[in-house]
Amino acid sequence: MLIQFYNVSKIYPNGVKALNDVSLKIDRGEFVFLMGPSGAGKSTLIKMLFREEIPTRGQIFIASRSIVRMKRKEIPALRRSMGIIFQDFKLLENKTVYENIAFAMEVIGAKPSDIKYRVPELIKMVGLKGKERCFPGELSGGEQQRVGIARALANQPLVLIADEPTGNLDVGTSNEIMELLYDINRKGTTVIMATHARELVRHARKRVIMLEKGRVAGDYPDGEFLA
Amino acid sequence: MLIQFYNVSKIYPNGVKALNDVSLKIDRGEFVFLMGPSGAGKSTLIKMLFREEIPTRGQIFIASRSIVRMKRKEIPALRRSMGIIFQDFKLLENKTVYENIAFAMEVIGAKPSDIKYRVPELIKMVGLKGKERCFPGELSGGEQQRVGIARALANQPLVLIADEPTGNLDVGTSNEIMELLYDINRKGTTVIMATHARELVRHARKRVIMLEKGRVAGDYPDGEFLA
Amino acid sequence: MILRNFNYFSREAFRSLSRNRLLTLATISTVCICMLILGIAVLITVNASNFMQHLESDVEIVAFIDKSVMPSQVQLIGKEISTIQGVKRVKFVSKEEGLEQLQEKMGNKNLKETIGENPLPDTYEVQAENPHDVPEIARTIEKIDGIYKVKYGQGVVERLFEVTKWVRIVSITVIVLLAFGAVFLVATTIRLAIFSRRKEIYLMKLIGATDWFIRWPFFIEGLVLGTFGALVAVGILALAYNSLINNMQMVFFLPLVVKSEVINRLYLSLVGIGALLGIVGTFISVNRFLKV
Amino acid sequence: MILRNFNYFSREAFRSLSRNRLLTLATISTVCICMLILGIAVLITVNASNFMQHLESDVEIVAFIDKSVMPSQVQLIGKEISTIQGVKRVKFVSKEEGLEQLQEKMGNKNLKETIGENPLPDTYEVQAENPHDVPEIARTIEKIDGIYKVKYGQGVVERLFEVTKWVRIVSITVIVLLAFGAVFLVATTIRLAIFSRRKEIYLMKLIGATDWFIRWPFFIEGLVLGTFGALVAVGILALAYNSLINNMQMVFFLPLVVKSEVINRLYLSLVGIGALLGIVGTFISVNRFLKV
Ligand SMILES: Nc1ncnc2c1ncn2[C@@H]1O[C@H](COP(=O)(O)OP(=O)(O)OP(=O)(O)O)[C@@H](O)[C@H]1O
Ligand SMILES: Nc1ncnc2c1ncn2[C@@H]1O[C@H](COP(=O)(O)OP(=O)(O)OP(=O)(O)O)[C@@H](O)[C@H]1O
Ligand SMILES: [Mg+2]
Ligand SMILES: [Mg+2]
Repeated sequence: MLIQFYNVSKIYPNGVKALNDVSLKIDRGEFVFLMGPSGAGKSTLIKMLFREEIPTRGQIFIASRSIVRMKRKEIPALRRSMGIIFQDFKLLENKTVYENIAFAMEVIGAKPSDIKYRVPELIKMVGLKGKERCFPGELSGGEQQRVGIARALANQPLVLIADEPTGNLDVGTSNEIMELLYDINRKGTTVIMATHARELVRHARKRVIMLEKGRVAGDYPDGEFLA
Repeated sequence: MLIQFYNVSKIYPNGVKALNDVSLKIDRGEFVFLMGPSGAGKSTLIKMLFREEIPTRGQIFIASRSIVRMKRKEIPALRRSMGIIFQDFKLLENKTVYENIAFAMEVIGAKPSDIKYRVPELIKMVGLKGKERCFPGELSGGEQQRVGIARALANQPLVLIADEPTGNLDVGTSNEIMELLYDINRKGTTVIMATHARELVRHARKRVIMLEKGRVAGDYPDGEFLA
Repeated sequence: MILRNFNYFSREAFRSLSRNRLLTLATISTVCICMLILGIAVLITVNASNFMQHLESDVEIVAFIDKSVMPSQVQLIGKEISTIQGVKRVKFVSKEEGLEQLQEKMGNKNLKETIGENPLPDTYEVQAENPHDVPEIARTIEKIDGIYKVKYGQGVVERLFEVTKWVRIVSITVIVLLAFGAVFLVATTIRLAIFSRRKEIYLMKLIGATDWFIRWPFFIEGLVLGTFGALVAVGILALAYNSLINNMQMVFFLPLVVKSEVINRLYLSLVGIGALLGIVGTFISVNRFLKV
Repeated sequence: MILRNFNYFSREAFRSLSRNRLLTLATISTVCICMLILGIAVLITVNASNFMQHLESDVEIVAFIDKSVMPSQVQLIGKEISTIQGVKRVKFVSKEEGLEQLQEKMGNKNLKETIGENPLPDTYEVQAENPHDVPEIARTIEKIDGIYKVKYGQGVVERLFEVTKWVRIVSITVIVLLAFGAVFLVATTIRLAIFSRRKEIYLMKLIGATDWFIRWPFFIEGLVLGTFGALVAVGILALAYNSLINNMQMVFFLPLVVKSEVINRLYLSLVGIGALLGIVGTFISVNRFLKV
C-alpha cells in the first residue's frame, strides 16, 4: 500500500506542535526507519497512519484513500490491514499471552483452526515458548514487548508499523526480531519502524527518515544513512 | 549504603524461577550495570531492592538491615532513601509533569519552598522545560521516561535504581541522562542500572554484573567489560 | 459464522466475568440490592392495596324504610335496590333485628321491655361492587319511594377514600422513584465498571475491532450480570415472603397477598428489569469509550 | 507541620476530585440517590406513624351506668374514673344526649316521641393517655360499682392495634434494610472508584509514601463526596417535602408532620450518614490496595 503525506501538521489540543508541514511518500514494500530525538514527532506520525490521531492540516493517503476524510465505519478495516507494535506495548492485561495474540486474529474473523495453528508458531518465533499462559503482568519488559510484536505479525499485514520495537530488548533478541521484520518485508509487507537504535539502523542499510522538531530533517535512501 | 545478596532465589507464584541462588555485594558509592538477555531476572533483582518483591529463599541486606525480615512500617523509609526509575515509568496519570516530580518530594515531607526551587531545576536537567503542565498522556515515550528519571533524582537519594532508563531515548538524550547519573554517583550515591545498551556500558567502564537465566553469569570490575 | 461468533462472544464474556471478579461482584450485588428494594416496595404496596380493598369493602349503605310502608312494598323496595347498577348484595334487617342489635350494643338486657313500641325502622343493608360507587348508589336509593333516609358513614367514608387514594398515590410515586433510582444506581455501577476497562476498549479499537465486535461480549456480560443479580434478589424475596406468609397466617388477622399470578408477575418483571438494565447500561457506557 | 500536611492533603483531594470527574459524579449521585431513598422512606414512616397515632387516639371507652344509680353517685363514679392511671379525659353523656345522638343517627325525627320512656343509660366517654392502655383501663372501669358494661369497640380496637403494630414493624424493617442497602451501594461505588485508581495507590507506595500519607487525601475526598451527595439529597427532599406541605394542606385532611425538630433531625442524620459512609467506605477500600 502506498502511503502519502501532504503538508501534514499536527497541533495537539494543548498547543504542542508535534508535526510541522511533513510531506513524504512510502512505496509498497519499502522498509523505512523513522529516527530523530525524543519528542521529534515519530510516534505522532505513526499514530496518524492508523488514525489514532488526525492531522490538524494536510492530507494523508493510504492506498490512495484519504485517511482524514475516512468515515468512522471504515476505520476498523484500515487498522486490520496493518500490524502495529506500540511503544508502550498496549497488551490486554486480562488476557494471557496466547489470548492477546489470538485476539488480533479473532478481530479479523480468522478461523479457530487457523488461530490454533498460527498462535503457537508466533509465540515460538518471538521466543516466548512456555509463557503462553502468563498474563502481561507476569512478564518482563522485553517479554511484553515481544508479545506486542507477535500480535502485530499475526495477520501477515500489508503494512507493519513498529514504534520502538526493540527498546526493551538485548542485542541478541533485538537482532532476532529484526530478522523477523526483514523477513516479513521481503514477503511484500511495507515496514515503518521508529527507533533510537543507531547501530541497528546503520547495519540495516535501509531507507531512513530523520525527524527533528516535527519536520523532516533528512530522507536517506537505502544504504545512505551512515551517521 | 551497602547492599548484600546471600543466595537469593525468587520463584514467582506461577512457578517461574526468576532468580536462582544469586549472591553479590555492592559497596557504598559504586556504579553497577546489570546486564543480561530479556527475562534474565534484572528487573526481579531490582524490585527486591525496594521490596516490591520478596525473595523466596536467601537474604538481602541493605545498610546491614535485612529486607526480608523488615516490618511493614519500615518499608516506606527504605523506599524513601532510594530513587527508582521504573522500566515502565510508572507515572501518576492524573498529575502533571511538575506534580509527578513534586510528589516524590512531598512524600518525604520536603518544605514547599524547597519543592518550588528544586522541581523546575530537575525539569530543566532532563530537558523537559515547557512540559511542566503536561499530563503523562500528553508526552512522548522518551519524555515520560525523563519525567521518571527526574522524579528518581528529586531527593538526592542514597541509592539510585534505574531499570532500563534509556530504552526510549535517542543517543544524545541518553548521553545527557548518563551524565546526570555519573554526576549523582560522584556525589556519593550508589547507582544500580539495568540496561541493554551495550555501547553505553562499554564506554562507561564501570562494574558490570551479567545475569543469565536468573544466575550471575559474570561480574566484571570497573573497565573490564568489553564484550 | 454467526454461531462461531456467538461462541466466541460468550466465551469472551464468561472469561472476562471470571477475571474481573471485583467488577462482577460489584455489579451483581448492586443489581441485586436495587431489585430487592424495588421488589420489597412493590410487595408492600400490593399488600397495602389489598388491605385497603378490605377496608373499603366494609363500607355499606343503610337505607331506612318509612314506617308507613307496607310489608309487601318493603320487598319491592328491596328488589328495586338490588337492580341498581353496581349493587352487590342487599340484606333486609327488620326493626326487631335492629332492636336486638341496639340492645346488644347497649348491653341493656331489658331494653325491649322498657320501651313499649319498637321505635326503630326496617332497614336494608346494601353493599356495592365497587366501594367507590357507594355515594352514587346511596343517592339513587334515597330517591326510591318509601326510603326516608340513607346512611353510609358519610364523612368517614370520604375520609377513608381520601386516605386510600393518598396511600395509592404515594406508593406509586415511591415505586416510580425507586425504579428510577434503581436504574440510575445500576447504570452508575456499570459505568464505573466499564470505565475501569476503558483502556481495554481503546486498545481493541486500535487493533481494528469493530464496535459490535467489542460490544457483544460486554452485552452478554451485562445480560448475565443483570439477570443473575435480579435472580438472586428474587430468590431472597421469594424465600423471605414465603416464610412471612407461613408464619404470619397465625399472627396477622389479614392474609398477605398470595395470588401467585401477582407475585410471579412481580418476580418475572424484576428479572426482566435486571436483564434490561444490564444490557442497556452496558450499551450506553461502552459507547462512551468506543469513539476512537 | 500538621497544618502544612493538612493543606497539602486537601489540595490533593480537591485536585483529584476535579480530575477524576466521572468517579466524583458517580459517587456523589450514588450517595445522593441512596440518601434520597432513605429520606423518603423515613418521611413516609414518620407520617404514617403520625397518622396511626391519630387513628389510635380516636379510640375511646364508653362506660354504661346502671339505671339504679343516683345522680349524685354518677358524679362520684366520674371522679373515680378520672383518677384511674392513664385516663386522659372523661366526658359525661346523659341518657337524653344519648337519645338525641341515636335519633340523629337513625334520621328518625320523632324517635323521642314514639318511645315513651328513654331506654338509654347515662354513659361516660373515657379517653386514655395512651390508646394502648384502653383495654386495661376498661377492665378497671368495669369493676367500679354502678357500671354495668364497658364498651371500647372490642375486636376492632385490637385489630387496629394489630394493624398499627404491623405497620410499625414493617416500616422499621424496611428502613433498616434500606439503610443496609444504602451502605452497601455506596460502599460498592466507592470501591469501584478506588479500584480504578489502584495503580495510583500502588505507585505511591513504591515511591515510599506511608499508608496515612496516601489515605488522607482519599479520606477528604470521601468526606467531601459523601457530605455533598447527602446535602444534595437533603436539598431535594426539603424542597419536595415543603412544597408538599404547602399544597397538601388544602387537599389532604390530615396534616403532614411539620415538627421541625423531627424533620431537621432527619436531615442532619442523612448528612451525617453520607459523610460517615464516604469516610468509612474509602477507608475500607483504600486499605485493600495498600498492602504493597
Ligand atoms: N497526546 C498528546 N497531547 C499533547 N502533546 C503530545 C501528545 N502526544 C505527544 N505530544 C507531544 O508531541 C511531541 C511529539 O511527540 P511524539 O510522541 O510524536 O514524539 P516521539 O518522536 O515519538 O518521541 P519519543 O522518541 O520520545 O517517543 C512531543 O513534544 C510530545 O510532548
Ligand atoms: N510478576 C511475575 N510473575 C511471574 N513471573 C514473572 C513476574 N515478573 C517476571 N516474571 C518472570 O521472571 C523472569 C525474569 O523477569 P525480569 O522482569 O526480572 O526480567 P528482566 O531481566 O528484567 O527482562 P527484561 O530485560 O525483558 O526486562 C521472566 O521469565 C519473567 O517472565
Ligand atoms: Mg514515541
Ligand atoms: Mg526488566
